[in-house]
Amino acid sequence: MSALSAPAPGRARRTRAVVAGLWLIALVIFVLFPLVITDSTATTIAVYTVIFMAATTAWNIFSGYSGYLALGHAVFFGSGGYAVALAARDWHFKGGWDVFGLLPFAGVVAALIAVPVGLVALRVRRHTFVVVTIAIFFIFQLAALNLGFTGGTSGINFPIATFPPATYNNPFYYIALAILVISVLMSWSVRRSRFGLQLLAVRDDEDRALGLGVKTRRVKLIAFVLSAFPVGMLGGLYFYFLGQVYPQFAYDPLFDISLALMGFIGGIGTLVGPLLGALVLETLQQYFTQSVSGTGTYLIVYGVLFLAVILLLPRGVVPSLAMLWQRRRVRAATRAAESREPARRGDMAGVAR
Amino acid sequence: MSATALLQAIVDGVLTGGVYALMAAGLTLIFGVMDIINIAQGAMVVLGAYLSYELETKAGIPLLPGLLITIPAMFVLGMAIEFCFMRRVRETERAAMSILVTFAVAIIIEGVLSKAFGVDYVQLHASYVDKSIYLLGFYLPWIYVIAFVLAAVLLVALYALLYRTRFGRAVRASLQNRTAADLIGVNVDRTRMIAVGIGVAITAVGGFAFGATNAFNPNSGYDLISRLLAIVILGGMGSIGGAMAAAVFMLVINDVVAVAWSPTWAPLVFFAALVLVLSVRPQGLFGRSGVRAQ
Amino acid sequence: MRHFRRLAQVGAVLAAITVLAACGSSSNKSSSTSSSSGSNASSGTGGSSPITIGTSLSLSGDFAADGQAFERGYQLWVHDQNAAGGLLGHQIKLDVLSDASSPSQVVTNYQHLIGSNHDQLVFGPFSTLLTVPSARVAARYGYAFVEGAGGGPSVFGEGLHNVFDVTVPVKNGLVTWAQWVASLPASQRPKTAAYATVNDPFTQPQIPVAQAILTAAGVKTVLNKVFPAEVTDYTPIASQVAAAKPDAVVLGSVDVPTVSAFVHAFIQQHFNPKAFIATAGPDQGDAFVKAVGTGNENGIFVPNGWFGGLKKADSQKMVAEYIAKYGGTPSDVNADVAEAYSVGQAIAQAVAATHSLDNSKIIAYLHSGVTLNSVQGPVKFDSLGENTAGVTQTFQWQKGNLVESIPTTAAGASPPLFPKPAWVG
Amino acid sequence: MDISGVSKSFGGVKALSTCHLEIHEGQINGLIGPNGSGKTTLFNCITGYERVQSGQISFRDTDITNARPDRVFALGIGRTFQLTRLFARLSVLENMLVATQRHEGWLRSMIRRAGSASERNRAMELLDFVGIAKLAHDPAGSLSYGQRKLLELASMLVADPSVLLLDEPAGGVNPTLIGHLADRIAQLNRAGKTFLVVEHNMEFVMGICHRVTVLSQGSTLVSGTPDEVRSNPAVLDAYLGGEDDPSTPQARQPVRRPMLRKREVLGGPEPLLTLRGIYAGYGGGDILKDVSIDVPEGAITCIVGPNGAGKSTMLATISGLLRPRAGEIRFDGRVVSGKTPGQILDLGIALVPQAHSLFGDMTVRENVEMGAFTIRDQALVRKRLAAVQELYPIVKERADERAASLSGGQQRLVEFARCLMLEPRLIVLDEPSMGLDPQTRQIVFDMVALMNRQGKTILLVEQNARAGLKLSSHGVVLENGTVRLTGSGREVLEHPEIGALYLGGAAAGAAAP
Repeated sequence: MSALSAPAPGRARRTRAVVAGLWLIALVIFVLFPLVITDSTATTIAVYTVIFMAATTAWNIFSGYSGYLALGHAVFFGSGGYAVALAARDWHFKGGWDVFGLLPFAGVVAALIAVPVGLVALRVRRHTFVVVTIAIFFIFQLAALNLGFTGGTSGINFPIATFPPATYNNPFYYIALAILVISVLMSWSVRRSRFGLQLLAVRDDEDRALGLGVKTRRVKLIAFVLSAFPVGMLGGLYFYFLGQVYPQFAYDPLFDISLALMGFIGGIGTLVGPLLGALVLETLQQYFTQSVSGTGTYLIVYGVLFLAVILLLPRGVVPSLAMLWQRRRVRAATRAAESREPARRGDMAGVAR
Repeated sequence: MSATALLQAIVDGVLTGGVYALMAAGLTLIFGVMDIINIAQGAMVVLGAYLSYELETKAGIPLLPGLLITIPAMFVLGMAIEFCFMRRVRETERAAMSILVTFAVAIIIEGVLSKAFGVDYVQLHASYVDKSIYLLGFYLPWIYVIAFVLAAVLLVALYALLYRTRFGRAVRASLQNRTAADLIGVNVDRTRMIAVGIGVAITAVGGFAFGATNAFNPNSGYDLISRLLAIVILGGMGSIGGAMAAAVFMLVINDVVAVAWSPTWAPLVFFAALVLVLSVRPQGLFGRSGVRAQ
Repeated sequence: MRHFRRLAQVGAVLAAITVLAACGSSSNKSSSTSSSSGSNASSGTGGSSPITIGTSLSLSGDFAADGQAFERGYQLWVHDQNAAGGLLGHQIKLDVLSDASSPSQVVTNYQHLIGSNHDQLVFGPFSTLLTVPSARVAARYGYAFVEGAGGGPSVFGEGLHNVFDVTVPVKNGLVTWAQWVASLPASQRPKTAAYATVNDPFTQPQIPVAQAILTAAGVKTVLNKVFPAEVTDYTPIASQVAAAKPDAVVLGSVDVPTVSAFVHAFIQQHFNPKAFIATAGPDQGDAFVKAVGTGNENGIFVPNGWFGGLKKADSQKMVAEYIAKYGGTPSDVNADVAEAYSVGQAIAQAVAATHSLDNSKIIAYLHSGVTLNSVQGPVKFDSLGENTAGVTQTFQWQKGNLVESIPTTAAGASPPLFPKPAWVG
Repeated sequence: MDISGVSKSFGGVKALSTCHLEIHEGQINGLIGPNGSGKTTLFNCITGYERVQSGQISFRDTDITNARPDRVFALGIGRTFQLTRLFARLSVLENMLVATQRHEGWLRSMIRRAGSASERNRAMELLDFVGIAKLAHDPAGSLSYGQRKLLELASMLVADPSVLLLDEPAGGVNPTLIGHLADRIAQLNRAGKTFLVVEHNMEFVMGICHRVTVLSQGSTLVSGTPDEVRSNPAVLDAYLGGEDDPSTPQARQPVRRPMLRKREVLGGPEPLLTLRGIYAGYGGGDILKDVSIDVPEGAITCIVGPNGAGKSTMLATISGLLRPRAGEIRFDGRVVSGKTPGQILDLGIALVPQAHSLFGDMTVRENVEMGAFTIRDQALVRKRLAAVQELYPIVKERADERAASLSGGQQRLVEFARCLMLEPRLIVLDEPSMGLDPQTRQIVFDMVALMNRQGKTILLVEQNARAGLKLSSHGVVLENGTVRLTGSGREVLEHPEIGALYLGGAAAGAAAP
């Protein structure tokens, strides 16, 4: 929740201080993690987790705040990966820190791709929008398979990074963490900015927002491009970490679904929700897959948990908690309201509407 | 590339298009009555195919008679899924929610299938699989004709059901104006449940047709659903006629491109066509322009 | 309504719990597979502390079938090796992790095996796509990375010093067959050939190599199509091939249905090529015969490093054990099993030769140009780690049996059926 | 602002026909008219939510015909919605800040925090101005109906538009709040704001407006000062419904007789339907409060009352679409409250709702046959269909046309035909004449009378009070969700308070002496 809805100035300041403190503590924990826990499995999983936390946060900047469910962000993830891979190959990077220098480039590529994609997809709403994003996603996957320069099915290999094995993951981890911090800051500043407010207005009632002078098309497109940028960088990082990028994995439908799932479990439209969702889900999934051998078993578990979450707390963990707290205040508010206007009447809509 | 090849591609496109039209009809029907996009439709087709496969290989029941068992089975499954999940999807963010819920159903189905059958590709076989008829300078496989005829028959039956029967009226009524439907004594909830059941039941036939012409494994569903979604959206959500037209249109494009240019580019053109059409006509080819009105 | 919803939710939760429990048990199962070999170890002779060999296999996901076959191959080898006294007198324990065919997971897994579990040795995963990222992890730690199913060019393009593929490099799959065709007297030699391959890192590299040889021999290319792996309705492509009426058909396939789809399409189109070779599928024994319909398999070629009926002592021993353990007939034994088994054999010989588990020594030894023995035949690594000694035989279905036919010089090779007999329809 | 010759029609129904309207700068302009006279449609056309088919709208001699809503707003024209629309998940203060216009690049707008200190202060001032500052940090969704109206008004003021279009600002707002609202508007007007107010509450309109325009059948009827308008007979007719000899209550000498308790008045036949102490409403609280009425068998009972009195809610409760929170409904001696619409239908109560309730994509015949949905005996259905076609030739003539292609009046008749298919004992009609031109309206009323003569008991709600009451043997007046008067149709019609109810206190005063 933004500082906007802080109850009273005094309490507001205190709450803000506490919140800031918590963020700081979290950050410190994340910074120290690989130094304290050096086990390579843990750090590897940590890399993935941080990457997904950042990606979900970025996805949330568009889908969470605008209410448009985008299932095509793998387009930006994969394109970022290819951008870095191609650049590193053609400009003969030797592998190591230098490749990280290409990440902003990957982000820009993703953002540039987002512009035309957004222009097309954002013409439609709701179901149609979702399906259009999926269609565009497939277009990119198939293009990557067929175009010559993408290396076809076996894709492109990255130059081999020359980091010492013991601490090999750390550079990737800290770069990912940096991108995470950037995305969170973006998400946070968007949430509290006028722009973000307009975005939320679009989510709640796009037509009325238009009637209040919000340039809805522009706002949506900008948010779309914004959320593409970090995802592109993360793609570059992720596939560099793996050492190769190939179509089916670069443009992976599961990536799209994962972002949505992590977002929804944590609670879309909030700042913390996506972070929480990704943190829990990605970690579980990694450990889980290692141990569960039975084909399909993990699909079933995934699906059932998924269903359970959607049916039990449809708004996600964070908002569900927030709502409980809010209800109390709302009840108070309405009681107050009633006392203020005794003969209050309900909505006159009637069956006519 | 010769004219015959082109002609054959077109005929193939029309025939396979018929099969896709059937599967898409189920999807669009469910959307029409529930305002839910059933991502699981693809997985259900594959499930239907596996049921036929199981009956054929284990129980030795030939494909076509097998349908008499698979169709009711899928019907029940559909109603169950509607009752357990679809009707609980809450109104706000229904689009997003419905997609997530049905996707969950889809991966559960996929998981169950891969536990039961493994992930090897299989294909349905029957005596008539190798037979073909010679016309217009090329051989036309019987299986295509059979699948197409079957699909056509079912589509006609579906049409008749919706436009000629009491139940069909109930469906269309509750689809167009829920309050009014309530007021004339239509049990909207039950109607919806049955409608979804039907939408899923026809995937049994879709599964037969798909499985006889394609090799499939538990995760064939995704490629399928993406094509079906494209078709349904292109045809205009909730419009069965639109879905049929779009299916044939898309599959013909697909096969012609495959022959004239390259099979690897065909699917890309398939989706590009969708995006192109939508950027000009957001409500799809035959959709009422209700898409923007929320 | 209300309490119905409650009910459904409770149901969902219960389901979740039960399934979790189920997966819990299955996870135990997976660990038990490895511990079972462990128990073999303890039952075996000598061996104070067992040697742990780690590997990540695709026990679920796209490669699940091959992944499981590979696990069997590894387990068979572990069993035999332990029976024969293990490595340097230590019993072997296999440490298997599942990677769900996902590159990100395979990286985690090898980090886990090497970094966390400190397994002394590692075996490769299945498929080129997973070998590339995992080989890098191994390289980082200086581990020898012997694998049996990562023969794609992208693996050897890496310039990694530690990767060894005991199987013949993918791209050479069709060479022996192509050379045989080229060697035919001009009168019989096919005039035209059509190439169709699925869009896959295993098949695609093979086509150009074969095409080059045939073109050099004056065989005209009438059709050369790549089709996407997603497309599962092959009829349009197959009819195109048929329409081109080539003498020879080269099909880049990865599985039985692809081949059977083409066979059926050819029958439908009343087209019968003089020679028909498919990169994979016909090697799947009865499954293949069933799919194409008994009789139709007759005359179809398939290149392969190995097959169940191979007349080779250790190979036949392995097949016998396989059948004893998992049932079936020799032709049911997937080549993956032999590939996995060979990996074990190569390592065993290296360890024996170097008298140590020191990976650097093992790597040096494997690069030393020695020729090792494996169920698939001789293994000799070049600087890139490709197996140069191995030659792919080409097998052909003759009267219901898959027999060695090319190179015709090979021991026990039965002359190829040419031209291909007609379909039985 | 000048609106000239604007026309707009949906399907068969003509919402606006060459409508003219000037909004005078610096004044409070009232826009009144019966339901379905196109007031809201006009708003939508002005603010760019609906495209006009012909005519022109200009604002300070810039043409804004069919401009996008955001442009219209940017020009300084703000509007509120009849059913308030807010950003429910944003806090009240955030709702205010959405409208703050600042011409700045998107980058700046992204970095700068929503609402600078000054904007916040301004927002808080405005919230204070409308009296909901205390709720600034509550989610807008939790506000009461009246508070929403106020917030909607305030959120517009943030952008400081020069013209404000208010759609029923007082609709469903309690009297104290209405007074508050009126003061605010007057105050703003003194500060130079121009207003266009659509409102049914005459007291309110007549109280604050400088000029009042009456809309009827989608075109301007009269325009002038409140007094001119009030004293204009045509206006009262527009409300109470046209008559062959137009005359106003003021003209007629009101029949002064003490209001009798209804049971004595409505001796006659046994009541077919009885409501006892009904409380009902939608979420927000009770709309109906302790409503008790009798509907005598074989009679026509008409319920009248101003907008928001709870008429439609009452019908919804009777037909089972809405469960009463308390009280009991008996039909023919059997308790029906709490039954489903289907069950109630089977008992013989058929409701023809206010909103167009035909299935647009079905043919007329199908629609009518749907009426007999619960009958499985096809022979019987055919028999009934024939009978209905007898009564409604249109059902035969246009049998195979899509229902949506019919005009509003025709659709009404088809709806009647449909509800007759079950041969119900009680037919409940919600505003049957709504949005119909006088001739069609007459036809519709004749039909109602005819159905009644054929033995159907009829309960109707009617905006067009005069026509409705004239038609009916019994009248019920509903106000603020309670029964205000009951009596025979004529008694109610001629009761002086009727005028008051519709045209506000002033009119009542005029009628009083």
